[in-house]
Amino acid sequence: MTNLLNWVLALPLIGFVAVIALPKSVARMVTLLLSLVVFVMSLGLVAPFLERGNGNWFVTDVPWIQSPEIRYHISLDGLSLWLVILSTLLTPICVLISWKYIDTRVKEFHAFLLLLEFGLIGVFVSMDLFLFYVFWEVCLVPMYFLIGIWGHDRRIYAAVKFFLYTMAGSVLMLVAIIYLYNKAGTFDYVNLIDLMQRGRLTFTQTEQFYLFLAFFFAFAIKVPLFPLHTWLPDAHVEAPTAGSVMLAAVMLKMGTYGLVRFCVPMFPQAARQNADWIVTLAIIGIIYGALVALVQPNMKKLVAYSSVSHLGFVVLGIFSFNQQGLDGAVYQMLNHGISTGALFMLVGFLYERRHSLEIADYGGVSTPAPALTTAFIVTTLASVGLPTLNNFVGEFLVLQASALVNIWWTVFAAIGVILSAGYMLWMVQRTFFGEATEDLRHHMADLNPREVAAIVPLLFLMLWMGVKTQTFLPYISQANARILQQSQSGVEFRAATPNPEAANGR
Amino acid sequence: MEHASQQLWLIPLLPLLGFLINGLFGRRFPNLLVGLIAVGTVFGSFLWVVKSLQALGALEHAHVEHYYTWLESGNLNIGVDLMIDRLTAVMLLVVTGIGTLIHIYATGYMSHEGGFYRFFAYLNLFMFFMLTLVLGANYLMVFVGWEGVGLCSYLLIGFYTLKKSAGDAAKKAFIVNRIGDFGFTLAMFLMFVHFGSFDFKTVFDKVAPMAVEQTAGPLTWIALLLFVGAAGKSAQIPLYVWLPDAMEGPTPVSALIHAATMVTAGVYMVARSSVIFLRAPEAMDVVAVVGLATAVMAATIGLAQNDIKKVFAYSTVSQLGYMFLACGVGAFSAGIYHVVTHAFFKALLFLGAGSVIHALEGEQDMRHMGGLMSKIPITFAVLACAWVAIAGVPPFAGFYSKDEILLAAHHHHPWMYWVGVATAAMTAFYVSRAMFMTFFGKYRGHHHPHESPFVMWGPLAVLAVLSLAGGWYFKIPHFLEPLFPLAEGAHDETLVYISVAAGAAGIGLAWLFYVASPALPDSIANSLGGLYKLVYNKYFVDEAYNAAIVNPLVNGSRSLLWRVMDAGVIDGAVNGVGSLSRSIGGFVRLFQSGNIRSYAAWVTLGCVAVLVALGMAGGR
Amino acid sequence: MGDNFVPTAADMTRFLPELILTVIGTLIMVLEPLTREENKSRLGVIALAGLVAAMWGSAVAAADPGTAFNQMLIVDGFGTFFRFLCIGVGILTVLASFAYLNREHANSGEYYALILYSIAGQCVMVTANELIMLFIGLEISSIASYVLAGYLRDDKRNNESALKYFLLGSFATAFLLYGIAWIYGGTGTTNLTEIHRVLTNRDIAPLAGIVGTSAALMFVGFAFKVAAAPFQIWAPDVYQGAPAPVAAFLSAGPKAAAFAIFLRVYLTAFDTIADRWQPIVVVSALATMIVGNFAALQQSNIKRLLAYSSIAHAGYVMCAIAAHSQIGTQAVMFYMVSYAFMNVGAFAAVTHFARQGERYVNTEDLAGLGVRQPATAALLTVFLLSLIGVPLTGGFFGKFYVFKAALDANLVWLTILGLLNSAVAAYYYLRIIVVMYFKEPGDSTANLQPPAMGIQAVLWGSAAATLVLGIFPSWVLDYAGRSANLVK
Amino acid sequence: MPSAVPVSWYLILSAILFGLGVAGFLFRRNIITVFMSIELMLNAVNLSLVAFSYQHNQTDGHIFSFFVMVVAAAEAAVGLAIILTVFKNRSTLAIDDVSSLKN
Repeated sequence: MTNLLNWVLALPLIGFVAVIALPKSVARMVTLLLSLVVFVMSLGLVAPFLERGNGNWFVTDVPWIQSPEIRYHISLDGLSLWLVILSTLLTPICVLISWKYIDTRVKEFHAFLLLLEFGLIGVFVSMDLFLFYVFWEVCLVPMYFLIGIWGHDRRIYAAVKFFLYTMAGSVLMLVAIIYLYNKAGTFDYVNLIDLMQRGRLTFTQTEQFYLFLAFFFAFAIKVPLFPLHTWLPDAHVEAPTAGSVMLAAVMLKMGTYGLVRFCVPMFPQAARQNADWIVTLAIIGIIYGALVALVQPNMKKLVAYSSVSHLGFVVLGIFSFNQQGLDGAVYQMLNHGISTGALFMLVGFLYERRHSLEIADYGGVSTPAPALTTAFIVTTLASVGLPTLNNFVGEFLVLQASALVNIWWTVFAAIGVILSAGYMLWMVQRTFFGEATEDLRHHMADLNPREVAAIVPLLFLMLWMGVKTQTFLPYISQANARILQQSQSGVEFRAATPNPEAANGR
Repeated sequence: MEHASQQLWLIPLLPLLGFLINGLFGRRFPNLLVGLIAVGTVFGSFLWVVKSLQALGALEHAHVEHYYTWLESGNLNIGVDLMIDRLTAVMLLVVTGIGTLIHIYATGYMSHEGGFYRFFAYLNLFMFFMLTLVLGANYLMVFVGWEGVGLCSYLLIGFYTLKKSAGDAAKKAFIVNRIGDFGFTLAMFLMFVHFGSFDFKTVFDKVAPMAVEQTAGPLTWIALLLFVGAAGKSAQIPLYVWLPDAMEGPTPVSALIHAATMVTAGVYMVARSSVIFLRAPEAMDVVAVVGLATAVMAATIGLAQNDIKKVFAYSTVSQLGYMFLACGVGAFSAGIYHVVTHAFFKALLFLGAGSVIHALEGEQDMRHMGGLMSKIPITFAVLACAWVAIAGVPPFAGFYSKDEILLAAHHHHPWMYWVGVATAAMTAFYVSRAMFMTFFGKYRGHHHPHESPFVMWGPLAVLAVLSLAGGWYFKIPHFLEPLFPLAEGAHDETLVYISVAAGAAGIGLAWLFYVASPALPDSIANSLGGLYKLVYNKYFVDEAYNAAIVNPLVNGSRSLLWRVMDAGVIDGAVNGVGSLSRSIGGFVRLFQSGNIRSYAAWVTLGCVAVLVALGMAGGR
Repeated sequence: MGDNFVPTAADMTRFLPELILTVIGTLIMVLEPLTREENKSRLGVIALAGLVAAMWGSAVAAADPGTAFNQMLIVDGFGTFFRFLCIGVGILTVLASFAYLNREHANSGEYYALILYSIAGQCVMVTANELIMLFIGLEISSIASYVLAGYLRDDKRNNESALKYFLLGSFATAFLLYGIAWIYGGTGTTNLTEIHRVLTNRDIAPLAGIVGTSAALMFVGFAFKVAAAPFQIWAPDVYQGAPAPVAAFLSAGPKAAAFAIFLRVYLTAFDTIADRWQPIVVVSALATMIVGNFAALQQSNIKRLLAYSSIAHAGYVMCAIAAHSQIGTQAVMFYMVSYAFMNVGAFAAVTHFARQGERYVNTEDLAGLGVRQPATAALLTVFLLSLIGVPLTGGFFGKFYVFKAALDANLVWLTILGLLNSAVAAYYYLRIIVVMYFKEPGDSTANLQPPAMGIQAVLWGSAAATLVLGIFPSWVLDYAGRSANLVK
Repeated sequence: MPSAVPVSWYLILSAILFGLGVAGFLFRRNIITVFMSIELMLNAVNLSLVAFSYQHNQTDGHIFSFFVMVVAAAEAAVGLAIILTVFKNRSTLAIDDVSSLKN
């Protein structure tokens, strides 16, 4: 337990217990301080990457259960590094934005928030499939409660739908994990990859196909990939602001992370053979999500559908199977986390003032609340992929990657970029411009310092990630290069008679 | 790099600084300070441009400066690189020079408006992106500027946030530009696929040895897609619809962004990519035809507009069409030449119009003007300079560049020349019409016109001088010769006379209609009936777009995708699984009748089944 | 038989838990008329002491493993494991019963005595090495539980529950008995090891049809007791009608014992015809899971819901039996432990809020429990999450091991369908959580007293055990693993 | 005793008795009769046990049948008590009337 990663992982859990044990009055403060401490500590995780370059750092590998052998094996590489930091960054921000919003069962709320953080970090650092699955499911419970207790009118439907949808996917993944274990005798990711690399562990085509499918299905639901996305709008609309933020910013990334971490390197052949229809679904999702977002009268729903669209890019990038694609996809995960997280946060600010999520109830907000408007517009612009802001980088890389494989993919996916401007700006216009009603003016205070503190870090990151990509991208790149190399060597090894279709990735 | 670093980054950065200062703290500053910062930073850029150009001398080769790596992934490497060559130099001078003048003008024009600081912050931000666009040494940097100016255009068109029409126009501009950018980005992706780089130098070096494509190949596709981008930004058919609406923005914005600088970015980009275009003749033809068609169509619409800014807006579209015609026929330098002269006279026209509007406290409808010559004489004087320049009266600015273009067109295809001449006549007509309706005859409005302050007409005077002498003084085509070799061919004097005569005819006709016998236009309009209506209503293009694209998209998304597909089919399936499960449950529960004998019957049946399966199976 | 008809000391040691349970049970019956009404719960304390002593007895017996009474009983790891389990369930039941009996004014020694007898019967079952003992243990356990199910004589629901349980239970037992007769007829012995020996020996093995018929008839009996489809049909009515603590007991203790003998008989005596009974178990497992889970979807009565849930869980366990392997046995053992804790815990919570006359047994009656009694609600949530199979709970590892065993035996489709079933199951468990936490507090929880001591003990103890099993499963699993190979 | 009657006859008789018991359970409506049907089934089993025991020349089966009888007696005691309480509460012995717990 001496290394930093263990502490970053353990502190939220300790916090969870502490918040339950401590009196209600201090719950907020304790959570805020603790999550800030975790955030600061998590920044320290970058150190070995700076000093020694890419690799698996902070490895802890101790046995947990003897039979079947399950190990507490965690480590951090360039792929998970920023996702962990994203989680630790957003948790204190979520405490801030819930300061006034959450006024019932404050203690439970913060406890669940910390439990969620614990689960999320765990998902990103687990190097043992079983451990990964455990954390994967652990995330489910706090989010279920966050939506169900503090959500809006249809929260129960949304919470249950969220839980069941995810559960349906993850049980299949569990089957695949057990199958892998029965076949390989280990749950350890590093071991598994190693065995596959050395040809000690091989699958028949059918085996690989079904295993891939089982993992893919679980991840695709989480992403969510069209047509498995319908839980998302409901969950987002009904969740409290902090829930939406965590859900959009980090939880959806569990799915895409899983695709990169597991689906691509472990089942390279199947991944390539199935790339066509997966990419088709991703592209349908991009356009479909954008079109449906275009006509949403409800802000949160609009942002939720925009997530469907944005995450289509991530999937497209992953299944392009090249460096730019994976880099773009991972970068886009972070981008989406920052900008959509911020969007939900800002929509939450509006809701706190006006108690409505219907765009029609707004109009002219820019007059009484210029700072809020500015923040919203900047975030919107990031979201529509304006260069110099973060999303552009990810989308650009993904589209470039897909162009290297099949230019038609790019053509259709890029239509989504056009549409994104449509729905986002339309919402901005209807919400912020025009004449404000007297009633609206009365309710619409501008951002207060607490809200500024919550949003400014994200705005800053949007710009930074758009301009100085070299702060983040090299680590991601190196990790992806390794995954790509693992995935490629896997294909070469197994493809005794090279399948021309699989070879060129189409 | 033969030359030492010129710190080119300072050129865009100064306006950015202005943006940051005004944007963050401007609200607390007095207007004067805000204005000083805004104008000062842009003027600083201008000075730095001049200084750099002096230091760089003749600019025989491009001067490139690399600052840091922006994006690196696999073999994709994009640097934050800036570059100056002769083309850039021209554009830089136009942008910073005219930019400075318009900034000065705006301090006067906007002095009574709310959000003064915000306006200048946006304007400075625009300068930053525009300069990035011009200075960028790879396509991606250009694209950054490209999108950035689009953003600023969006913000400035929608500057009057309380006006719904302004918001709509802004959104429209952004989205239509996005459609163009779609082409631009695809072109870039293809470029990387084929050449593995976005750097101008690398790409062009790889393209240069390639043969001219006789049938559509990658170069043609890249060129066409680039042109789609250019058509979006430079308002060409079919993406021109946003520019007339963009006049919702404050007039200095119209002058700077929607006349002098941003809208010419497309021309700049096509000229910049001339190496590619020259090897894709089919794409060149498309460019030429689209340019010409735009020129004609916009000119006809301009004939019948009553809003003074709309007239000039359609004029801008038309003139941009000319520039593309030039590029399309291979006369890139003529195109850039026209960019420069057009920047002079169109900025002047808009600013002058702004001065008129300012004088009339916001009135834009020409039917409510008239007879202003005596009331605002300075404005009239400067506008008259622009008038002669755009009408192609020799030896003023417009004459030179238009002449170059028409000659090149004739060289390419004579019919293009004749259409161009007709357009020139129309151009002369509608500008003259605007002038006559505004300044001649009797005053038809009810405001009390007053002349603009010096900060406003001062810049106008400078532009007036440039409009008059700019064409003759700046021999752009010669300056650009290292980049764009001049087309050989005899300089046919007759063609020049014909075009000048056409211009003169246009002016004369306008005089006849609007000064000599003002009743004539109405009767002609009546006699033309449907045709007039068509032109007056801009060929119903907006309506057609709405009916053919926007409405089907929105309604289809709402009713088909959202309500039917998402809520109905997909969620229906999901909920269907739920209700199916419940019905299965309900069915299963039916067996639980509560009756002991029926339970026993089930046990017995189960027993028989197991017996059959196990006992009998084993008996075989 | 003649010379060692008198039991030896070793025989008695190996029979110690049953002796203790019977003696204490009888003692309670004797003390019952001598105890005043208000002191009756002291008899419960005696019963608790008896159960603890029985546990000690099991440990003593386990220290000297081997057969007793001419190989009629066998004390091995497997048997001891289930002895501990059944006695543990008894302890939890007794603890949960104090409050129930007090509030129904039905405190009497018989109740405790019957529980002890029933457990004694279960202990006989799980250590039976011989079909006669098996039958006798089963009947001891059953007859006691018939009475327990109808414990409140004047309660119509109790009556009906008891009657159904009794009639159908006896009916099924008759099939079992008939099966025993046939295998005895076929092999000439009732000793499981002997039967196995005869069946593996081609020369003396009876007709396959006789063995099959016998296995089928016995399957009816066992499947009935564990409530596996299509013989699950009695369980919902009986659990719903029986007093809540008794339902807790029935769904954990007798069921565990029944699974134990199911395994012992089918993995020893009928091991040779495994390839014939395996498909039937697979089908039965699948049907059980589907019936249990889907029927539970529409239940509003929590007791009935938990009854269907217990059917579904039996289905999961059947998957491991279908695996027909040592790790399958191990998985069953682990599953039954974790299931006992989470299910008894859940029933204890039901006992608590049902109140006198069990008036509040609908899911809706839990509205607002999360606010009114956060601790109780949280503990019930732990049980429900465990029943769903969320990681870090015992239920998760139970499912994990069960399906791992099934997958190991190449029962891929069974595994997939089983796990999908568990996703369906999540729905109805979640609904209870929904009502507790997401619904506005209603009248039903307004005047709910805090849980009684005994129930508190059960709730906390079971929750702790559930979590421990979910975090350190090895503690139980390793023991199960070492015992599982003794069966074969 | 010479095997004048083959064992299989006993077994067939036993099976018939068992089947009659099952049929009785399924088709009779009086609880007491239903209960008696179960007794019939147990006795059918006893017959089998004794027959098998005789065939194997053992005493195990005989002994087993005594156990079965004992158990049956115990069951009868408990069962009749349960039936009595049911009758007390519902004043009916029709088995179909005891079906309030369902679905």
